[in-house]
Amino acid sequence: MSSARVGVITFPGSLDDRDAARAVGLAGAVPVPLWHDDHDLKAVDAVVLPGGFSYGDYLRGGAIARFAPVMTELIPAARAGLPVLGICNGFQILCEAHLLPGALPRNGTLHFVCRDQRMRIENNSTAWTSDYAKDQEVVIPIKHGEGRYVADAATLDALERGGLVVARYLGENPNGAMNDIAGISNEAGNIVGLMPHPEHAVEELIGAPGTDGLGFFTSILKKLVNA
Amino acid sequence: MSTDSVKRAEQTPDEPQPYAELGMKQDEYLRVREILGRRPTSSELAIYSVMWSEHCSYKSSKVHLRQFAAKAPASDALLVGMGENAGVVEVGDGWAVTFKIESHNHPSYVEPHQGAATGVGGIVRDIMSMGARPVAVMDTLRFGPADAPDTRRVLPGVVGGIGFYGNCLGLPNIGGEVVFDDCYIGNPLVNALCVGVLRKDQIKLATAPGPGNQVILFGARTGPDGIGGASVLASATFDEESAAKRPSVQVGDPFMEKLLIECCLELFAADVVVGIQDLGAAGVSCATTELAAKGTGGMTVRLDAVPLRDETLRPEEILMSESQERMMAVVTPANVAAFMEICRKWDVPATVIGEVTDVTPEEAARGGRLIMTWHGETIVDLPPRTAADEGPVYDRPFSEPLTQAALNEDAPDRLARPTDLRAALLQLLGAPNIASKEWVTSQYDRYVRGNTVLATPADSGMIRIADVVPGLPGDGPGPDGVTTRGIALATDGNGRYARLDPYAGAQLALAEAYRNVATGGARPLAVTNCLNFGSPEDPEVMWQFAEAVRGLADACKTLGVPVTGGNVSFYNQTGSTAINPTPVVGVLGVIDDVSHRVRPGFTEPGARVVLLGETDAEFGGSEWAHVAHGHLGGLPPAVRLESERLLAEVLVEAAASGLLSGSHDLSDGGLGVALAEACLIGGYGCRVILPGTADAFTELFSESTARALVAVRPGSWDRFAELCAKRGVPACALGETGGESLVVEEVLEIPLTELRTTYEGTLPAIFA
Amino acid sequence: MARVIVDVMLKPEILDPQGQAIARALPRLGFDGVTGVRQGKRFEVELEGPADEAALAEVRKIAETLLANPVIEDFTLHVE
Amino acid sequence: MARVIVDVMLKPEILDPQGQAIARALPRLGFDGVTGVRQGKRFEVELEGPADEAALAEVRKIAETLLANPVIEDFTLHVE
Ligand SMILES: Nc1ncnc2c1ncn2[C@@H]1O[C@H](COP(=O)(O)OP(=O)(O)O)[C@@H](O)[C@H]1O
Ligand SMILES: [Mg+2]
Repeated sequence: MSSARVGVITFPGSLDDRDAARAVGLAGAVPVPLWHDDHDLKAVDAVVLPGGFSYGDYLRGGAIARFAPVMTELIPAARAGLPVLGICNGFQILCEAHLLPGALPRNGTLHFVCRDQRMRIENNSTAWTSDYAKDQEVVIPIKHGEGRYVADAATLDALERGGLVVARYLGENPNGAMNDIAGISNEAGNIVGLMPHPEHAVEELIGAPGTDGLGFFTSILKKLVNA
Repeated sequence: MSTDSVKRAEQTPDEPQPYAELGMKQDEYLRVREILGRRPTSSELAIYSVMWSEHCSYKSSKVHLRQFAAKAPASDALLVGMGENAGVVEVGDGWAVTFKIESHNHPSYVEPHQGAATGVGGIVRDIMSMGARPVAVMDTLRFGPADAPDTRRVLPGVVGGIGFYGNCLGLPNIGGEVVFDDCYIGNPLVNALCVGVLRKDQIKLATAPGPGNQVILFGARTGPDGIGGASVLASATFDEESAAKRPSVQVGDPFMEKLLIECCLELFAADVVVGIQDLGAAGVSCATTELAAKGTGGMTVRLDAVPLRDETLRPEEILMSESQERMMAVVTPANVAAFMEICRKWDVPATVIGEVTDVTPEEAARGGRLIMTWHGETIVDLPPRTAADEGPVYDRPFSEPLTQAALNEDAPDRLARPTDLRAALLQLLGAPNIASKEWVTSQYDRYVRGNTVLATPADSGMIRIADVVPGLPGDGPGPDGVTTRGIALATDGNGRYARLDPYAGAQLALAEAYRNVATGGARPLAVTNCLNFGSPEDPEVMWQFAEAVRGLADACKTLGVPVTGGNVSFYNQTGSTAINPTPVVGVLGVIDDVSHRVRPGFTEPGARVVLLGETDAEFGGSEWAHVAHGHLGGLPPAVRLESERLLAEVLVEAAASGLLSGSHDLSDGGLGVALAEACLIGGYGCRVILPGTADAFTELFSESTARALVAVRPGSWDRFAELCAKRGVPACALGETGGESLVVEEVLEIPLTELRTTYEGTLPAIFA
Repeated sequence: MARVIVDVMLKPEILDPQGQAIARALPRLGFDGVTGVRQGKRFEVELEGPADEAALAEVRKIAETLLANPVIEDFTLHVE
Repeated sequence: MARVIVDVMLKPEILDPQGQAIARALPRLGFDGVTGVRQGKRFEVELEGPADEAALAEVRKIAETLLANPVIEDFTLHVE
């Protein structure tokens, strides 16, 4: 095991925090629990914002969580280059906090959808995707009711031209996301937001078939170790 | 506005009281007066009326349910049996599992979304109150015909509600049922199951020992939820204005429930809880009387201390409120501060509302003493055991329905057999009861918590009990949390079979759930059940109920799996027409190493397709008779418990030895449907020859029980055949997996694409 | 072309977890002085014709049957 | 004690699948004459004190930062 420390934030209503910690651990890094109410990132080397329904998400996914005390530490740190992965609710929080552009309103189908989704990793130069081949096809579960990525035309254009679309749905678009976008990154590549749940595809036996999600966690480990 | 205090009740003995409006019979009311030696206060009347209701007291079912304990097979695994919030069984390595199923039928008809959502919330709190971490939920649903207009209102609402609550709560949904039948129009069934795990030495019970211990109410504030009845009291005893409309519908807050779960687990880990009880039906009335009854018998409660969402609530309403997401704990004075600190961490409001008291021997003999005050006045002074344990018990008359004999004589033999078996199979495969339920299950998170080994569309759900996160402690305290074990769960119930023969029908439900658990490789261990019936006041319904309970108790004994708990739902009827008797049975199994689990369906090419068990011509209550002829008559398939037991042994041992790459049980629709499903689920076709012991129609569609379809790994056949022979389980090799079609030689050939279109198209076409 | 607004709110006696979650968050965000929040829905219904009696009656019916769940919600209606 | 209403609607250019689903269902239910429906949120914010300038400014800030997501939503505010 390496000594790279990856924090996983628990908000009230976070659900996949333990799953994210497990994935971090399986990849060989040290998972460090972080608490929403602490102004303390415990000097971690990277942070995962896990899936779930922070504060119930009754208003909008991530709308309240972005104001948590831990976020007032995380936001400047992320801007300064700390690697951050937002999964599902974590992606929503990153958008609400304006660390990533766009928004994730209700699915076009109006239904929550849980399924093993085929997608393509289009950008393998981020901190979280370097272990994938460019344009590698993977199967990773999605499970969300609010995941339809939207942004204005200029933002979309900037994302596409900057190669900032990290993952794109293949086959039927599950939620009506613009340009089939499943995940994006910032320009520096340290902040990645994803609707799919790579932490549910890290063990053969458990969750989705295969281990296609593990690459997100091994990528960051490699980056931290080589840093 | 005056409060109906004990003093006032003593002074006004003849004041008329609205007991009938509260659903109490006159003799029940008189019994309360006798217990108290005076008329009850309106608050006391509220308590007795809810505690003695059918729902809380099981007054019509108790005399029958006793058989579950009386006939229970000896089981070393049973740690907590019937009578607690949920039963607990030991599963090895120091781990225990608690599980229970409960109905929320009527609320789900009135308001499908919230009714179903709060059904999930309620059963989850039952599991929490045993000291366990809830780890998965299941839902078993019954609706009117899929294309009936009301089904289009009810089903999407119910499914949305279950998904909303379970997903937001973070519990994977690992299985359930969706069944359509005319008899459920106007009376859908929504039964929710929850399973939790705990270290075996950490079981919590609903009890209030230790005089001086504090009674703490925590979780959501109390509002005017589900207290239609209480407004009767308010208006009868007080003025018009307090007769304000009170909703009969409760709204769930899964976020609050999630906080409650984490908060409770931290409270348990800190060892600051002496006794705990969830607040379900009958809310504070139930929690206080039951906690007191199981403790010293003594308790005082300051009802005005209960935190309210609506300050106008009267004491009677507080007592009857069914506000969700509340729990009650008994805590030693020394631990109150630590308790409150943990609640604060999780943002869970908590309030001391009372204290456990000593009782004199005389008081104990009367059933203890529960005193409640309201702004200084005593409004309740009753022996809690009389409310919680000593309710009325009815041995209601029962008699076989007059139509039963004619129903049983109307055997399906007379029905025209199909000439085109290919078309017949496609028709069955696309029928709403058989067709893919993905439209429903894709709305449920089945992966959260990261321990899901099997979920939809497997025959049983399977969960890894505890995992160790590298670098983080296990879910259980200490390194001894390590285990490779898993638990499997399946629920089944066939109302048509039970209608034809309730005794056999209940046994068949058990047999199927038992078989489903074994199919995944788990050893069946214990049983829960939810008995959905019409009105117990109808002797013919009561006969169905008595027969079903007797059948289930007998079968549990034969199979060696004890009933650990369950729930009874009566009055499922529209006018005088009752639903088909629908005993739903849940079976819990254990697998020693989850990596030995067997996946459903044909998951690799070149495996040998083997049919286990014996096939007779059995079409009574079958899906074929239902779909092709709309017919229900004759007798259900024969119950073969000994064969089920041997079959399960074969399946479990074959799984543990790694001989199987796929496995699927035979049930509705028989071998034909099982073959098609195994192809679609696993992704490989197959080429088979029917055994030829009967005609092709019978071999494809009969619903004989104690059968399964397995895919034996290449090279494993000899060992597998030996394993079957040793137990005398008939094993017939039908052919091999592979290819892009389902081929039954000389009978039919259907490409998987066509099967898939038929199988997956039905529900979206109706509900999307 | 007229626009009718339908406001749908949970009945006052029904628990509003959404509003509660917001109200609880406000002090943490440094907002005081708010004693409660309730969250409901707002529908903008565009009519082909004018918002006359008949049209309003029709929208009221739509509100009753589709936009609001009368078991737990109340609605009000006004022309914009 | 005053009540301020905050109405939040998706920006016109953002697809509103909920409104669309309702609009699509209407003809099937026998309602004609509706050309479009949009669904938004309505918040009732109860103030401790009066709805004076300062209080309104505070509610506006709550709306901006929390109740509405400016990337996709617009809001309006009025005292009831
Ligand atoms: N069909 C049944 N079979 C076995 N036990 C049952 C059945 N119905 C109810 N019980 C048991 O009776 C007790 C009381 O049931 P219930 O009132 O549903 O409990 P709770 O109030 O905790 O939900 C429980 O222990 C429950 O398991
Ligand atoms: Mg209980």
